[in-house]
Amino acid sequence: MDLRDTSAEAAFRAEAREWLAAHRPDPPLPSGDTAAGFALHVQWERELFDAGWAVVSWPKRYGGRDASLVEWLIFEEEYYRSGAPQRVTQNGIFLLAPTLFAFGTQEQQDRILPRMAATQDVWCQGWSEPEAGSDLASIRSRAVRDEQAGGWRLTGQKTWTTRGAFCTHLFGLFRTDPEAGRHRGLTYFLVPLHSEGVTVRGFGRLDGDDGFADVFFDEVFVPDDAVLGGVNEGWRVAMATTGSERGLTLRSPGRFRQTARRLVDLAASGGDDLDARLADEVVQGWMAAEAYQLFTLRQITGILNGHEPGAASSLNKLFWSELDIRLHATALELIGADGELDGPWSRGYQFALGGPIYAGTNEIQRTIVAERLLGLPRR
Amino acid sequence: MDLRDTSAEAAFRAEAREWLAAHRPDPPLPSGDTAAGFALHVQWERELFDAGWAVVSWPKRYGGRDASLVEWLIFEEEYYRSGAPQRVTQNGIFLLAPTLFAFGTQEQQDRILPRMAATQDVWCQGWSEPEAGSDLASIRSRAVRDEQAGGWRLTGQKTWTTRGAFCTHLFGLFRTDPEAGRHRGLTYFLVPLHSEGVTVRGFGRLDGDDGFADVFFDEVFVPDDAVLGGVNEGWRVAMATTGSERGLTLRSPGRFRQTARRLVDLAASGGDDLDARLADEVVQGWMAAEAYQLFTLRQITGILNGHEPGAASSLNKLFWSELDIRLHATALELIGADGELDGPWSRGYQFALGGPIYAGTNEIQRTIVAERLLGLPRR
Amino acid sequence: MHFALSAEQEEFRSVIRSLLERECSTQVLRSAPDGPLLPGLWRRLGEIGALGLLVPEEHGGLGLDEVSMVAVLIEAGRVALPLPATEAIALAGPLLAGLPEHRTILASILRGELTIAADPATTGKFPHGHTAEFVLSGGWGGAGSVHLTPIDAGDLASLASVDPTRGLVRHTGPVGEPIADGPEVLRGWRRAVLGTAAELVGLGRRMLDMAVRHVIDRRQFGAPVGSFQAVQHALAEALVRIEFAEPAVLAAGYSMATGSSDAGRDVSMAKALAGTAASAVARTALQCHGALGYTVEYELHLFLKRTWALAEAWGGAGWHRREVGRSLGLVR
Amino acid sequence: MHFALSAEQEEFRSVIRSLLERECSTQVLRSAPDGPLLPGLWRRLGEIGALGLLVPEEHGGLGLDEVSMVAVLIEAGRVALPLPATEAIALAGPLLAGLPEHRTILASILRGELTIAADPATTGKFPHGHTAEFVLSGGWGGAGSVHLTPIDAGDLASLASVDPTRGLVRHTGPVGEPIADGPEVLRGWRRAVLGTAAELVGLGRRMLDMAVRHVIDRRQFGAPVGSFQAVQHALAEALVRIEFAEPAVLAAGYSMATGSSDAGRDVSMAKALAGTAASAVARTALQCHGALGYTVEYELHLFLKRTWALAEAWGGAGWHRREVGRSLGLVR
Repeated sequence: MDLRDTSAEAAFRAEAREWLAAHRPDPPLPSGDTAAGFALHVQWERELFDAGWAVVSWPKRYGGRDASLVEWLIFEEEYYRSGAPQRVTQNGIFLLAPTLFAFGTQEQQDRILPRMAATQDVWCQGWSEPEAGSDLASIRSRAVRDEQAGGWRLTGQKTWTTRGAFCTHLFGLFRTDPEAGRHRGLTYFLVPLHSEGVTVRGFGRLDGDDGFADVFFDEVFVPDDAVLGGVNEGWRVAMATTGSERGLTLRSPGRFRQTARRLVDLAASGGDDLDARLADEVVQGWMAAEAYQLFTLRQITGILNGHEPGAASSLNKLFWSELDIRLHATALELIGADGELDGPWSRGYQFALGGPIYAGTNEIQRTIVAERLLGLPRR
Repeated sequence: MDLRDTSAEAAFRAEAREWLAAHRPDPPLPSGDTAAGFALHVQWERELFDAGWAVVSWPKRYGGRDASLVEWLIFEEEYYRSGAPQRVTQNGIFLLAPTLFAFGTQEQQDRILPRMAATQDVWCQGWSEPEAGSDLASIRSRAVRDEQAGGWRLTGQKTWTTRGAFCTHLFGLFRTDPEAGRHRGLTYFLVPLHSEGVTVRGFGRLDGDDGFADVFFDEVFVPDDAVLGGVNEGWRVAMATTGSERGLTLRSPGRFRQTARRLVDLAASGGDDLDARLADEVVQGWMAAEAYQLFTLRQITGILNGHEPGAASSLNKLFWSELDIRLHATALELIGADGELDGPWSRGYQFALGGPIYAGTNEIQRTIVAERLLGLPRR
Repeated sequence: MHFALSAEQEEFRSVIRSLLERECSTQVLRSAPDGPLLPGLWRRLGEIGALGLLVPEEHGGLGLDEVSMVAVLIEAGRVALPLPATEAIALAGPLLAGLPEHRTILASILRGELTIAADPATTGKFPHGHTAEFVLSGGWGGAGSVHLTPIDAGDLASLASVDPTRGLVRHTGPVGEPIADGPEVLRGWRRAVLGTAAELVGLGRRMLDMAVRHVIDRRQFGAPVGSFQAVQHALAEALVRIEFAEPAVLAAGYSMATGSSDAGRDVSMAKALAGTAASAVARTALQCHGALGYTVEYELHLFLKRTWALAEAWGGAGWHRREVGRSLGLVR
Repeated sequence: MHFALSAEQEEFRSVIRSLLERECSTQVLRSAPDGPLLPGLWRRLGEIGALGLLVPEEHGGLGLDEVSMVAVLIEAGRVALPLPATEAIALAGPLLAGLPEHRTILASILRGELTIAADPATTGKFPHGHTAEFVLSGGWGGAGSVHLTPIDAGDLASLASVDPTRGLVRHTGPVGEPIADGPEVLRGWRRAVLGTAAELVGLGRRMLDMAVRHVIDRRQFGAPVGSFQAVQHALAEALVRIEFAEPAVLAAGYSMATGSSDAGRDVSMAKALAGTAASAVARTALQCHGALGYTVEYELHLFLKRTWALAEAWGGAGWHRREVGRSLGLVR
């Protein structure tokens, strides 16, 4: 057991910290979930890429640094610690990319990953449909084979697509075999949103930003190389992605530790007037963020030793989503009536409330934990 | 709206308070869930009866005072406020008696109620069986018709029977029609425990007292007048009783308000050292006890206006069981390491932990609330 | 002992409810703070006497008590009424009723021609600022004086609130004349706290109703979402929260109406219980709606946001629990 | 960064686990505090070196560190070992190791021939009093001195504990000689707190295992109880609790082993998280067992009661969270 940075890790950390301190946007960028904010975020992410920080864990040939998983975690930690913004590229880099590395052809990887790393393409996720939320397997959007054109025609609707109105590409599941049962007969497609027949309609999220979109497909043609991981193999391929989403890669501990530090500062700024009950709430939030960090370090050691987290990523999801709400709710209690004002804590609270819903509701995660980790019987 | 006592209610309250102040056991009795303690409790309950306080809401001819529901509540309030002990007769008086009043024949009422009121007979409840806990309808104990003898032969096992080792009689469900489905074919029987073929084995509850018993029936004969409410009608009859059990009559607010008062005193006894977090916990517990009182007053007004609480008694059960745990857990936190010592708070905590289990687990209650009060669909 | 509204109170509540259901749809709510239909709705509330329900009859009011006020403001909460009803009913009406020099203002309020805002902490930040002509400032915790300030005597700027239908503003300028002191201020504070608690109960009921309707209609995995135990139990707990908060709010109204010496404690308990109940129901309702509830196109967010704002307004749950603790001798 | 036990630590943990599973059945546990098989079990723990694991090799110990201690005491918690292992391993061994005059006592402890109790708050109330020959008193919070008191120099009376297997006593009599001061006391306190946290993690794991096994076996409504969503989700939450407490306990061991300046804070966090996690798991495990778990015939209660006792021993969760708050500058 050794929780210190190795000398290589320490050097990596120092380099990241120094670069971030010099380059992080100051004042902070506006929300990336509006058209104007998104453009500024793309600019920032390109700056990250140019300096080699966009995708540290990827191979050098795709714009990465071949960084280890531990170094990736260190970068995340330093990134959020510096006050740098949430990343509008996250769904591509943290959700699609791991799937591409696992299931993509060489051609797909070479074609897609460098543009993703450089924020030339920005990817959104097309899972949910009006009738398929928690019940992802009930997807109705379909892809019909077009033999003549050598590809597929996509028709249907995706919804609650985060930043769908601003992204250039979408990855998602479509039904290729309408005869096959729920989980079977789905295929994972990679779709440029400028394709003919695609209509995108942005709409408002809880916090007021146009962070959501409906994406309508009307006989949209995509060629065969838009299929990721094999026709009718979509469920298996997607499950690998959702594992990443709910677990480690989407929400690394650095983000919550930074929120916890801000919370401690907020509480300390009140001086001696701090109520002991609220002080205790702050301590509990801070400890939970530390516990998430330590859980993650142990998990990463396990991964390096060859243990895939699998269903354990549901533990991450349950923990970080509740943690994020707790940290923000405590901050709002500290702030009192002024918490009504639009600001980082009230915005952050609203954002945090989505945590138990997106990436598979916490109800779904608890069932996964019960059945797959504890071995409880299915109904 | 008038939350004050009427002058009649005030007089009743004063009389009860005065008598209880003069007669309540001091020092407090030992637990009634041991053989020695039970005997002392029986003595106390007979004293209550002699003074007309055992069953205030019953008709005078059975030993009551024809007290109104509000007066009953007042008596309960004063009873617990005086520091008088929990009642070992409760399952008879609060669970069986309402069912007898609703379903019993005149002969049954005349035969059973006066002896129950006078603590000549003490009744225990025979619901649970080893394979029938939450799933009460899966009862296996059976009653077979004995035409010749003009009665029934009971065979089977009841378990977790509170104070079964000390009681004289048992009421419970037995299967009279083995062909009928789960809820059908059950009959509600009234059984003297000195009958031939009954074997009772007391065993320890969490807190160490022999408060539980297995009751074994081996071809136990009971005559026809041991049937309450009709052959094969047991489920309907029992549901009336379980409604009482989980709701108002088993756990009136007075008991929890008294616990809350003791908690406030405990917290105040520490003086200025009281941590603000714990003070807040105490306040929350105290407020919850008051909220239970106010909920109950409103409920009783509804009952007096002709609205039976029905499934709403599940709300009572959920609330008082969580409240009781909360009050005791807060007290133990105040006490700290000394909470390990056997004492009223540690005993009370262990007792309270049974609350979400007995009288229908809280999981069952939440399902009842969801389906019957909120109208949510069954699976 | 009798814990229920009287037939007259029930009737009044029902009239208000019909009016609000008819004239305060979510479409009207979305148009706040300055939608074209809101002034008419305010006048209708005036016409049926709601805005002066605590004002003695000799001053043009209905002469009702705080129990009636609670009943009416629960209904206001149920539709998230985007108008300063608590300010008018609980605070302005009773405070102005004894003051002949402000007879005209009172009459305008009672007729529903004028709205008035409140800024108990005198921070210059308060809701309904763009539509109100006056603001009652001061009186936090029931202490100090309450002042009547004409809003156009100062400068006004919009503030971005979590709940845009509140019309939150920043007002700077001279404070107007004191109009109340001592026990009047204390009673006014308590009434406003209680009114807010009542609104929170109504909000909680509404959010729970919406969630129940949604999980009955919405199907996933081949069954209504509301048939899954996790959803059923979460909503059952939400009902417990509201069912055990509402009687405390009504009882606090009774304490005030009868001048109980425990009125302060009872009102604080009401606000604390109603605020935490409504906040908990808000979370459950959002979770039960899933992504749908997380959009502004659906209606739930309107009620969530009002709940968040009111839970901290007029003292949050922690503040009021400290008051209760003080009355129990646990907090100095 | 590498967050895992070494192969040697894993091996040692596994040896301890096998020994305890074999020799500390619930039957043995029920026989505590003075069952006939307990002295033999203590000697076996001595023989494999567990009792002196923190004692330097030159003093007859294994010279291991606090990470190994945590690994071993998690196993002790898993069987609710009714012997003062934390007292011997965390406190007595390291404190006596530097003291030539107490060489014989140390040797007897290390061989598992003698047990020693601890009374950090010097209240005269401590567990394992009937079987121990000495008690280490004082050192609460890491301050003051620790004294070595022969138990037979005073009077002893049994105290009824919620957990009868602890052998709680009241001891009155003269306090013995001081054997440690300053940083040694601070380290000893932290080690004992950490050891207790480790036991709580083991208890939590065990109760969760028992609940899972029960709900798989137990059928109601024609299905295993563990197939109902309410039960599944409650147990999932219990697993979350334990999974996120355990790393904090191991990491606090690492902090102590490496002499980190944050060791005090990390140990307090470990105790707070482990105590609340185990207490929460206890409630869930009891609820999942229903009436069966509420009987003393079934085994669950043995683990519940130990959990309640240890959650408050060596400072409860609230106490330790205040320590963390102090280190964050939030509490004075």
